[in-house]
Amino acid sequence: MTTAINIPLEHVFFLALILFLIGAFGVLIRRNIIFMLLSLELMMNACGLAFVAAGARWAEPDGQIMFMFILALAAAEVAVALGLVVQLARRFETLDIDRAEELNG
Amino acid sequence: MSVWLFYIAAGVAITTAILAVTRKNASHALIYLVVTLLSIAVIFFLLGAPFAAALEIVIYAGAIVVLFLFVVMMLNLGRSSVARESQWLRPGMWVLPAILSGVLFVVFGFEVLQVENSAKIEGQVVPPKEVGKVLFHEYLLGVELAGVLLLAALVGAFHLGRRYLEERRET
Amino acid sequence: MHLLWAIPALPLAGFLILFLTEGRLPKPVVSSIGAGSVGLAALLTGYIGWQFVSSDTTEFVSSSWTWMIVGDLDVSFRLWLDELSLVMVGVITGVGFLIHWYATGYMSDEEGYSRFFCYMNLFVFAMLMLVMGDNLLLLFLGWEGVGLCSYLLIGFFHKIPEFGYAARKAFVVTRVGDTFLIIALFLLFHQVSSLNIQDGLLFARENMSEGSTINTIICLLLLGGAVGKSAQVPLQTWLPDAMAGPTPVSALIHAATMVTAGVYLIARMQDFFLLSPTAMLCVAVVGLVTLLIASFTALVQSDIKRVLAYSTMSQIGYMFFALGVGAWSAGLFHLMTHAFFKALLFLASGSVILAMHHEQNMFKMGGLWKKLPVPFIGMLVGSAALVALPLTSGFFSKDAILLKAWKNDSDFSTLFWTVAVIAAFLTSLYTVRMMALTFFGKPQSEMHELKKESLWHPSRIRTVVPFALLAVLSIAGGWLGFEFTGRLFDDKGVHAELHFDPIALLTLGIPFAGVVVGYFLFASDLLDRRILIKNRMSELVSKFWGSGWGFDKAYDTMIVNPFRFIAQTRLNRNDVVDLFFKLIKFLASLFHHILSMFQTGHIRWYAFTMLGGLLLVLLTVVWI
Amino acid sequence: MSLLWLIPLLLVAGVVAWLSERVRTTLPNWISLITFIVATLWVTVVWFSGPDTNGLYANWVQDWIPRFGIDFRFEVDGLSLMLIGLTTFLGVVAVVSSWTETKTRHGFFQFNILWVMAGVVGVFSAFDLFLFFFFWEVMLIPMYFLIAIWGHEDKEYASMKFFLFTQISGLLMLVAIVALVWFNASSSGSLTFNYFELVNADLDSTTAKLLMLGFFIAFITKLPSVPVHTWLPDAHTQAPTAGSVILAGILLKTGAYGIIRFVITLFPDVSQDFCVWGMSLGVVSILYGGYLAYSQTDFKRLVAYSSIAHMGFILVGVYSFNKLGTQGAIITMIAHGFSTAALFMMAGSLQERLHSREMSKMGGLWVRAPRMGAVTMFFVIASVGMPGLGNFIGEFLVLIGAFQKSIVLTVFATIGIVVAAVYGLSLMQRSFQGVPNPNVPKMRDFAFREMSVMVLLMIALVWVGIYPQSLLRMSDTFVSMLEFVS
Repeated sequence: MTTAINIPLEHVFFLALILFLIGAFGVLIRRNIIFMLLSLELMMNACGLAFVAAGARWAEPDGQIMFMFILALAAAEVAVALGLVVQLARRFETLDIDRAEELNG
Repeated sequence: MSVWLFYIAAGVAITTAILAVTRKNASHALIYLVVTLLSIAVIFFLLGAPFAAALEIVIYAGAIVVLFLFVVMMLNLGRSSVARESQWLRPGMWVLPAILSGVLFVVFGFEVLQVENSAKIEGQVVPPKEVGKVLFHEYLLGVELAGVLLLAALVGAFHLGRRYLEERRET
Repeated sequence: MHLLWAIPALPLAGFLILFLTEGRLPKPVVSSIGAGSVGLAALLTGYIGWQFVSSDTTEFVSSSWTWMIVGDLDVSFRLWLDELSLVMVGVITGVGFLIHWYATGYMSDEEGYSRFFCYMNLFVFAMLMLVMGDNLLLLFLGWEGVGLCSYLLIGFFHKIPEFGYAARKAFVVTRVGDTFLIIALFLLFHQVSSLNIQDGLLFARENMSEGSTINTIICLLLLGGAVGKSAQVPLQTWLPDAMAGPTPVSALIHAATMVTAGVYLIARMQDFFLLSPTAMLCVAVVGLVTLLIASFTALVQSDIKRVLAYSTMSQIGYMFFALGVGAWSAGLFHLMTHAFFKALLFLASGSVILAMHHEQNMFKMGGLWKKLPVPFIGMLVGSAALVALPLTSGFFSKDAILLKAWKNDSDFSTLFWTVAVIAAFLTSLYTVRMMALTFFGKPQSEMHELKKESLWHPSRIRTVVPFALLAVLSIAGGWLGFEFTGRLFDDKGVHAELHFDPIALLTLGIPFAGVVVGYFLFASDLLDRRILIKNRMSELVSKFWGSGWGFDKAYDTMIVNPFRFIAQTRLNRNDVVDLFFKLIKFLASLFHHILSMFQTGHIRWYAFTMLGGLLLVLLTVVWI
Repeated sequence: MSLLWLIPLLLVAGVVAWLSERVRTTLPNWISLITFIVATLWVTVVWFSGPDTNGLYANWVQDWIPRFGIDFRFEVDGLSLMLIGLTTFLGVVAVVSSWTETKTRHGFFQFNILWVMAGVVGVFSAFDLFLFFFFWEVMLIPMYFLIAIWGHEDKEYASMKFFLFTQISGLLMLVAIVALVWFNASSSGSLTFNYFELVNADLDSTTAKLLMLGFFIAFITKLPSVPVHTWLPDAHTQAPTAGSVILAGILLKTGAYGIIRFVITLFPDVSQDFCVWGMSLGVVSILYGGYLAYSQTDFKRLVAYSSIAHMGFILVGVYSFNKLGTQGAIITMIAHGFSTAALFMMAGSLQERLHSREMSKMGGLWVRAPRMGAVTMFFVIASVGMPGLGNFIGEFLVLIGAFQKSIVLTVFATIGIVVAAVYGLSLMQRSFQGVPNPNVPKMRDFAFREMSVMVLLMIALVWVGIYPQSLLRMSDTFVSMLEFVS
């Protein structure tokens, strides 16, 4: 069975790249931690897209499996990160990530 | 037809992604993100990965983004936060990240174009059954590790949340 | 089976009892243990000595357990008694007992009565081990042991820092000598593969040629050890300071026994020295130089004990001189007689000092002969023996030495003899001076109120009896000596003959000359002594002599002060080597600080650098 | 029952002591004390019951990780038994000396002491290099805790320094061990950590030299010798009394033991060539340690530097490559264990009473506490090298052995004896003699608890001093086995 499309691999990679960079750009410009996390999700999705595309190129399931691992990672990350967000909001009464710079050396 | 569908989905994904990272209202941004994710799901489907597409919708768009929304609502990020966001998003801050992203785009793109004999994706469907077989044979260790990771995240999230509750009770 | 082992065991037992009871015993018990153990040892020595003399054997041996056997090294706790040891053991236990007895009175008012006798008994034990050990390691045990006791007893009044300093000085200076001795032991072992004395002597007789270098080196090293212990030039500086100890200690350790250990050592290793003319010459020269320096120094001292200390040094110089010129028997004979009369002199001076509120300056005494008749008589007899008036013990021994020196067929014999005679003259001079300042003339200060009941009172029996016995020995000891020393060495001993050649008459006359000159100089009013004192030249000379010819000062400037400087200034208290490791630590923390500057806590900055890093990696991959 | 049960005994006793703190705070002390007394008696019984036909007092072999040729391989010969006896005996001393010193966490304190000792016993009896390394580390960690938790004012610095020095040098040894095993495996074809097989390893001389240096540096760091000695004064000074006693009395000996047991036997030829360097390092340690000891004003630090000087004698003895020197080094190990343990205990007692180790705050203490004075005098004299006491025997044998090898170096080492007299007596003068310090109006003298231990140590030193043959006999089998090129 096939959907019978014919897309060059590079195009999908470019799409993944663009999405990744948009995510990265988002991480860099936002001070609100919610938006940073959101951008991170976007970046992870881009990675997953690249994996799936590479898997599809060879018609092998490995790409999808990698995507699933990324999914697990993202779920775990979001759970902990949002827990931290809640803590941050309570302790500093802001979501400004620049205010939480106690980790400096 | 399917090819066009791909490019349309790609366009929607890019547009909504840009919108998602630049919104000032968190709820709006999240909705745009959902649209991005749905577009990516479409692409997955087109690429012959229906299982991944389903997971994208169910878990990403369904579970994770909803989790975000819960937190946003819990923290009550309403109008006042929108004003604060516009204060934070000064144009000066965009320059350096934009340059860096641009350079990265050029370098990455150059790399991608280096791939010789670039093949086309023919959209051969890899059904969930096959994915499952490989997942639970060759990647069994990975599954276990992912399980451990999720457990750790569960414990961590629980811990963070519980302390919050306890301390609030004291005050 | 004879009781040889019991001789050292008795004082050791005394020491152990006194040590373990921690001074809780009442004084009479302490006295009887302290003095009694040595007394018993003396009686036993007499008994064994009589046995020995009347038997045909050349030695008594008493073996006990093995000390250690490693490879060739095989040493045991084995006691060896021959004529030489017997003389020494007799002196140690006999004179030792008398001094202990005297000390029971002398020390009765002092703190640490039990501690004193504890140390004294340990000393007697160690000294006995020194002279009775059949191997050099046992000798070394005694050698170090007496050094330790000397240290402990000099610093007996440990509250006074100067005394502590004197004690440490004594210990360290003699230890320098001991280092020579132990290196000599190493070398001997290297050559002989045994530390047994008799094995060594046999080896020397059979395998060494006369004048062999290695033998000379061994002898010189042994001499180094002897010089340290016997306070000879150049390691003599500790002895005068050692007078800080209680007077019985000075009498026993720093006059009669320990300081003569060097003489014993050389006599014991006779066969080695006989093969090395160079070493013999060195021994003689060391003795002579010490003799002269010490005599001159004694002439200008004001402290009565220091006079006696320098006198001891000079008399031991005589002994070394005797050994050096081959007068072995005479040297040992002089050792014995010197032990008698010098012990007497010290004990008598001790009584005087106690009577004068611990005043030791002779210029503050004077006219004491009426008030302190017993010490006076003791001192008089001792002095007579010291200046070698005829028919006293000192006369016989000194005469024998001088005679032998004259007859010695070395190139320097005349010179040696002349110097020795001059020194004999000086001896009478300073002795007369001491007597004159102390007992004659006008009293210069008040005396202690003498209470009849105080134990140290000069007329108490425990003071008088040791005095009397020592006085008898000082006079008659000479006659005793012929019997003992006759069998010591192959040089036919000392003979009680009177010579009537000019040399003999000269040696006979010198002491008298000294006494007469001394009388005019120090006792009579015929000569104005102020001429001597006022003279600028004599002032300088007396200052130089008085400081012991500047040895102390030289050592202080050359060795002690530089060492102290590098050690005690904060120059290196924290160890330069540590600087290297501190440098490592410094570098590590420097890098830490540099790296931690990157850790700003800004998450977006981290993200930015991560992306930058990614870019760098990519660029590297692309272009390389 | 094999003596090797001592190791589990100590480990279990450690855990029990830790837990027993919940019952009563003094209970851990008692458990620890009784354990060490039992262990000492045990060693004594084994000692007198004599070795088996192979000359061993205990041995036990069991597979551990067969894939890498790692076994549990324990053997106790005369040398090991002597050192194990020293360990258990000093265990008693350490526990008694710190009976009242710890104010917090008594249980954990005793746990650490017992575990250090277990590690040391393991080090002294392991004949599998991996196992040896394992115990080497086991003894390190509890020691670190002892210094870091119960130490004095500068404990963090000292404990970290101690840890880093020993850890880094231990790492070097591990590398050397693995490399040795590797080279042996590639030449003989069997992968094994067994000491008895590695002794016969066929190495070319450059490799052997490098591997030997790896072991050597690890061991001289522990010993310690100049120039890697600088951890010792800090660690000793800051450690609690029990820690100092164990550190000086036993832990330093593991370094010496390592050199004698491993460096010399695994690399005999290279070590022969190395002997001048080994002896020179020893001589430098003697003189430099003595000189720095004299410079100190801190009682404990002075004793610590004197340890460096004494350990120098061990190096000189071992590298003189003859029976005399080696036996001398072994006796020095034992005797130094006794004398220095006592001096550190004295330092601890003084600190407990005066809350200071500065000798400028002492002076004339003999008047206040004559027993302490006499005891200190005894041990100072012992460490100065008085014949009739243990240290002299060791030093004498070392020097007479070294003399056969190098006269010049021996003469320099002998000068060390004079230096020892200088700093030893100055210690005595500055603390116990002289004018009584008016700031110390009274001071509690030694009571039964302290005195009993001190008397035991004195007896031990006198015993080593006048009947060393009993010890020499024990180590003779091992020393005779060493192949000395005469």
